[in-house]
Amino acid sequence: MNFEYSEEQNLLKESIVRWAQDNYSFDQRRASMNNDDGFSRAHWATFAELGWLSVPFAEEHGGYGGSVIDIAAIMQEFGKALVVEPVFPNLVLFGGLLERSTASNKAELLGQVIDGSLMGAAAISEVQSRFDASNVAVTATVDGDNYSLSGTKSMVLGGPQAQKLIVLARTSGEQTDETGLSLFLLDADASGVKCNGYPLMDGQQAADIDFDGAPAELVSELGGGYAILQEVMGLVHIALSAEAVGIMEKLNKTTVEYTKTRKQFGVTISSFQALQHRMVDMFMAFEQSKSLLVGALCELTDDSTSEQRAAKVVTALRTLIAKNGKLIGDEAIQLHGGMGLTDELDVGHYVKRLMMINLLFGDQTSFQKKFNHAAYAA
Amino acid sequence: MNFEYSEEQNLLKESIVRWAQDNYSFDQRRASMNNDDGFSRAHWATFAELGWLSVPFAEEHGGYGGSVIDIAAIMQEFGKALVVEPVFPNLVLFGGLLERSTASNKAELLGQVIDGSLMGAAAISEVQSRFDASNVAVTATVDGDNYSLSGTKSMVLGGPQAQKLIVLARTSGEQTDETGLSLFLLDADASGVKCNGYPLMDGQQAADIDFDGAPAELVSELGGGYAILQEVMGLVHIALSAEAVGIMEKLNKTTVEYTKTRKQFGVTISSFQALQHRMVDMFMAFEQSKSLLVGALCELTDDSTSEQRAAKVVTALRTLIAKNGKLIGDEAIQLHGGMGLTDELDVGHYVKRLMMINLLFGDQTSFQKKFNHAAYAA
Amino acid sequence: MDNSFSSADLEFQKEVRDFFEKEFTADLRARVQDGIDVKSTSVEWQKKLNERGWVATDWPVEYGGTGWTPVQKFIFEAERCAAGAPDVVPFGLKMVAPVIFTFGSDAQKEKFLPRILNSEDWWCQGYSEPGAGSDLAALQTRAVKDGDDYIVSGAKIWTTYAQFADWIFCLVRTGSFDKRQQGISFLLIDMKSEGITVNPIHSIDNYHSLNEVVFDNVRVPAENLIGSEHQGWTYAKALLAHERTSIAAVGDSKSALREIVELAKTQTNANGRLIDDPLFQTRLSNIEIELMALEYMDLRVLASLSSGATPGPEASLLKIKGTEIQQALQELRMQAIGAYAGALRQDEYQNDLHRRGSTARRSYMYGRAATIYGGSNEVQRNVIAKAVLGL
Amino acid sequence: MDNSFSSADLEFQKEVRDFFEKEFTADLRARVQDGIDVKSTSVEWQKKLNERGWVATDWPVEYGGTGWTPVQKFIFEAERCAAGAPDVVPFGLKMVAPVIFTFGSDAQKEKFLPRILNSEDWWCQGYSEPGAGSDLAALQTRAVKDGDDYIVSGAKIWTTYAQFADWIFCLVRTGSFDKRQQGISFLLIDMKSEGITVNPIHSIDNYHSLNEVVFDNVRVPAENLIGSEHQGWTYAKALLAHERTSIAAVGDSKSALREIVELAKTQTNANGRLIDDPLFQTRLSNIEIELMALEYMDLRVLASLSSGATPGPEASLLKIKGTEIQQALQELRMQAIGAYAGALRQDEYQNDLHRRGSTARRSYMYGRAATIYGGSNEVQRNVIAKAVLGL
Repeated sequence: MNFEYSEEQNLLKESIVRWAQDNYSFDQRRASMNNDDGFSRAHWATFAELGWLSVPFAEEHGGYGGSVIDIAAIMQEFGKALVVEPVFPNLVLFGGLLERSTASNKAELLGQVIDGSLMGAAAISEVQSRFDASNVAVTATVDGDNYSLSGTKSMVLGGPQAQKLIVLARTSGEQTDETGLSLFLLDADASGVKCNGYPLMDGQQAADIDFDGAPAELVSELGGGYAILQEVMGLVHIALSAEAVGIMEKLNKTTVEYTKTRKQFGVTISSFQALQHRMVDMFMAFEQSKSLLVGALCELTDDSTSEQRAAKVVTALRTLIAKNGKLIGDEAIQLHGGMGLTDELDVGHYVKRLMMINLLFGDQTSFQKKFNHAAYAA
Repeated sequence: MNFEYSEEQNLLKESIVRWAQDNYSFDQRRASMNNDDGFSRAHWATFAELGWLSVPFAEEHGGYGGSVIDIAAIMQEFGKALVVEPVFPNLVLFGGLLERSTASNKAELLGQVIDGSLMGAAAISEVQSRFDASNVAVTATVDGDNYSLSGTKSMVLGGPQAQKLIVLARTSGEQTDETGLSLFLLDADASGVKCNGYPLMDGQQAADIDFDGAPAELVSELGGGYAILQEVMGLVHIALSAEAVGIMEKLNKTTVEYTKTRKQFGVTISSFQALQHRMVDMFMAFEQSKSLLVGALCELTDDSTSEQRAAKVVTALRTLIAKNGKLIGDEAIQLHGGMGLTDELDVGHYVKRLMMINLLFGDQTSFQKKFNHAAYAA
Repeated sequence: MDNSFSSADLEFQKEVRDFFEKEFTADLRARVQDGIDVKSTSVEWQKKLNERGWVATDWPVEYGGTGWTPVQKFIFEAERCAAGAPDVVPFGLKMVAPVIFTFGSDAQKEKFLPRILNSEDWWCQGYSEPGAGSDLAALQTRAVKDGDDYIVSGAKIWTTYAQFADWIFCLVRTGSFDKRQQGISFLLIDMKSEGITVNPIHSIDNYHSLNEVVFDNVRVPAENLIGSEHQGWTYAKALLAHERTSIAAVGDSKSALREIVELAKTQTNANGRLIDDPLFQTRLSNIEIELMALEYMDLRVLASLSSGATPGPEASLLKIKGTEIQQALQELRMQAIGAYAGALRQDEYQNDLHRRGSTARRSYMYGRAATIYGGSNEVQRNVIAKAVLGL
Repeated sequence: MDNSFSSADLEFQKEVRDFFEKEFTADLRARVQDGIDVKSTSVEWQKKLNERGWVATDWPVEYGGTGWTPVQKFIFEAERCAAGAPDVVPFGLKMVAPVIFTFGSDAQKEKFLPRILNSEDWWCQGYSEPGAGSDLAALQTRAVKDGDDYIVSGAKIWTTYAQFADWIFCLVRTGSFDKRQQGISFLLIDMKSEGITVNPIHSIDNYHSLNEVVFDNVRVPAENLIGSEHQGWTYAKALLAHERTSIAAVGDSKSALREIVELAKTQTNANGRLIDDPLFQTRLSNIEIELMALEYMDLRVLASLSSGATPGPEASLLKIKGTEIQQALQELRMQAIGAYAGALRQDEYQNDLHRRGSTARRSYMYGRAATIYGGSNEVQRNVIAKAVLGL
């Protein structure tokens, strides 16, 4: 029994911490966001150089061969540093699907993801789908040797910068039929593709993408797209949760420090017992979240864990992260008072990333509903 | 617009307050409970004398002709005084059903309820019915001019002292069919009736009652029992809520006073800000509950209130009472520390009555479910 | 006990309802919802209200106010919310005007009130300072007498819409006394005065409504002092109590709730409509039930004001519960919308959810202020602990 | 990172499981559940454990303990809870014994430990006093030296099972110093001593387990003093930290949760089984998810103890969350049972729900103590604020 990151994982984490210390102060981050793309291509190249972009990928594909624990380790630090560069969309979503795809030039493309020369995005959600990824109206129809995509995908994370897209599209069945979905790969600038980008509240980028008979390569078995997506969703939930845990730790630290310096009524506000107890509750919410993350990492890497148990653990984790993220975010702002409302302080930005995480691929209610099903439906 | 009790209602309330001051200190109450019946027959006679037992009944039946507001007014005070005499089972449940019944000697019986010479009980629930009053397995079969009851009723409030019983029994239909239920009246010592009494945690009395071919008079239209019960349930929910509001007020007062005298760490514990804020939350929970009670009283006595709105208001009230009762009860004990755990102090007894109320004819979850249905199912 | 209106009130209700239906046009509504051109839109709407004689709901008739009873005010407010119309910008009409007509000189009344009534002057509030938030009495901005003028130096913060303002009303320190609440004066300052700098504060809702206002030896005529020197705290406190009675915002929360219900009826997937999801329903009813209670809490206070009582610490209770409910609704609205609640507008909205999401996020983020300003909810709890529970 | 047991641990787990299956008989289980004959039932069960050598899980081998690793203790505890077996009565085995074998004299070890091991002496704890609850250092019971004896006067309160006790371990004041924590001594007192009165305190669960123990000039041989005079606070603190590590009660809460799920499968009405009600499910999962997190919090502390760390303030966290979860489960159990949870037993239980309800209510009511005793949750929050957050 051991609930700490390994020495190797700690080295990986520390490399991010050190880089962020030197290159990613809150002001430096803001400067990085002022680039046209909303992030720094130079940083991205550094991420590749330092090997971070290789973490999730198998050694046979030139990757680091990291497990879900390694992914959690780096995401926790990216969360603490509030990195806006599109790590999650590229490594977990696009990269995760690509590696599990049947793309003809998969090895080459993965190599480019790892060396930082290729950015991609996964187009999954649609405007009507809410948190139900099987609700897909975008269609793929056979067009000679190839397929042709039509319809609109929404909230494509990292969409504006993507050179390649992987698209979940319907090849058969009703609009919510899980077995009629397949994955397709195409260039973002292919004919019939129109990308409408917008920033998100956390400073990251997304896009709605219109497909109008765009030519694309089938990169999963026909009807096998949803199964691959579900596999990747396991990583998605862990990665987002780990990032959230990193953010919670940072917000708690910042809040405690602020109350020790802010004076009202002649004393530091950290001396008010009512506020102390609330900060204790924030601390407990963080410790809870971290503990369940660690538990989930152990159980998901244990072959003997049943599918039902894995579903329970993952949905429990995201339910708890959503609940505790909300508590910590709200309290962090409240205890900072007016200062917490300013764009100038980092607090609000951390809170907005936490909130964004709680809107991605499910919210508290939807995860708890799934937990209830996994836990009590038998 | 006016949200105060009327002068007449205040006189009624004050008569209870004065009586309780003189006759119902916590020690006097304990003494009263040491009677064989678990309460004082002498007090009951006083209640009749002071006219309290006539409040809900129509003037044509010799009653005070009180509205639901009058019932709330007295129940709030009975709650504050933590009266164990079976006011609610007799006036609201048994009396409420009796007055709406077709019993042949209804006028005579109501007169006896009002003059205190008759105690009765309503047998509604069964062991399997949980909070679903339509779930009735006790059957009534025609037996000559009369009916004959068979089966077991459970949690009959005031059962051990009852001389007369009104029983909800099945005359047709499946076990949860609402239209196959009728009301029956019989003597508690009729042949084929066996009463197994037990005390409740709040010091009041209940019984499980076995019927083995017991002869009974049909006192509703055939199949009309459930409709009458639903009408009475409107009073039931208001009466219990009003009682709970009275208890909350008392618990809050007691708790604030206790913290002002209890010293720890060299100061009264009322000086700890964390405890102050929790007592503020208790106070707000009480004010909320009281306000919604007042609102419900206004709306239920307003002819223009739709049935759906009335359902919303009543279920909202009991949901809120359950939630706030739990909060106030738990905090009252917690802030009393070890003393709150003793049988010797009144605090625990108030809490237990609050808890009992939240187990009668529905709990927080069941009421909120009904609210959801009334509010969002359209 | 009854919650019914008199027939005169019912008639008034109809009159108000008709007014909103006619005057609060679709065009105005769209501009309000988009939150652009705040100043010109508000002024246009307030002028309409003033034409009808309904812009100053809290003023006595003699100064051009409505002279309404508490019940009439309640009806007007409820109808306003039901119509989705915005409240008037409070700084002039609801905040400084009551101070001027209660404590000001005749000259001040004549000079300021008509221009406020007709939305000719835009006012802002100079109370909080960098070192004086919840602890307002710690304020440091100094006003030193110099002949017939005061020389004001210091800084005010969180000043909403200072960028639009013609005037600011300030609490300034004019003397040192044992009690910090003494020696504070209430001063009206022309924003065009030399030495005033307005520094924008961008807030987490990605908007600019807050500012820092810096005073560098600003010369203010002593005739702009309200009442007596050193007595400003008393005037401000009267105003604060006033500010809190409308803060329950029951009408606005009811509208917000209705909007969420309507939205949840259109959000549909394989499992059916969101509004039919028992877990979502329960999150909604957790709030709706509290809101029903809050409405009657509010009405009870209103009824007691109608029968002549003065606003007391119950205002704190309405503020705490009112803002908690607002924030809970803001959160649930985002959840009902889903991921689009995190999407900012770029060139245009991608679709209706995107548009709704943008509004929802903005009100969530800016809504965090509600539990902080006007006396934080922590301070309100202290007030109740002391004033009501005697702790 | 991994949460798997070694093969040796897995073997141990099987051994423990077999033991409980065989030795914790249906007859014992019934007596434990009914909560009658507490003393004789506990003693009988503890003697069985002692025969197997497993009664003193926290003791070193040299005194007859198991000498188990933290992981072994965890496994034993988990199996005990899964089997529904009771914990040992803690006062002798888990509370005073560690103080005796850590700080006691050889004579004390010889005299007391074997009798504790074999459940021959029943111990109780004399810490709290009427004026010293959360503020334990305010204790007033005095012990004055008189030759080779101490003369003890004062009163202890909330003394669980004092009515059964042969011995009580007490904190008593032996001197006055600047710091109140100084001048406190740790004394073992024979309950048969002259001058001791045990006054029962009936509690809100309608049971009698608590007592007041009054000392009226009780003569106690000085050889019953643990360690040095005036140093009792140090010994007690070591013990308190110990008490808190097992207070998360994960295993017991898991059993309680399982029981609620099973119960909710049998509670059926027109709308189906209670377990299928989404609102009930959600109340359940609110707790279960926190319990899953607590289990890993507990395991993380356990793992750090295994690698040599000493218990720190994280024990406070386990206590707060552990007791909050226990209480939430106690409440939900009552709700799942319904009105019968309010019914007391008279001559007999009317049916199985009545029986379950009685147990549920008792544990709910007595369970309120969990957030009060052993340092109230408020005090635990103060500890975390100070020791962890540095506030």
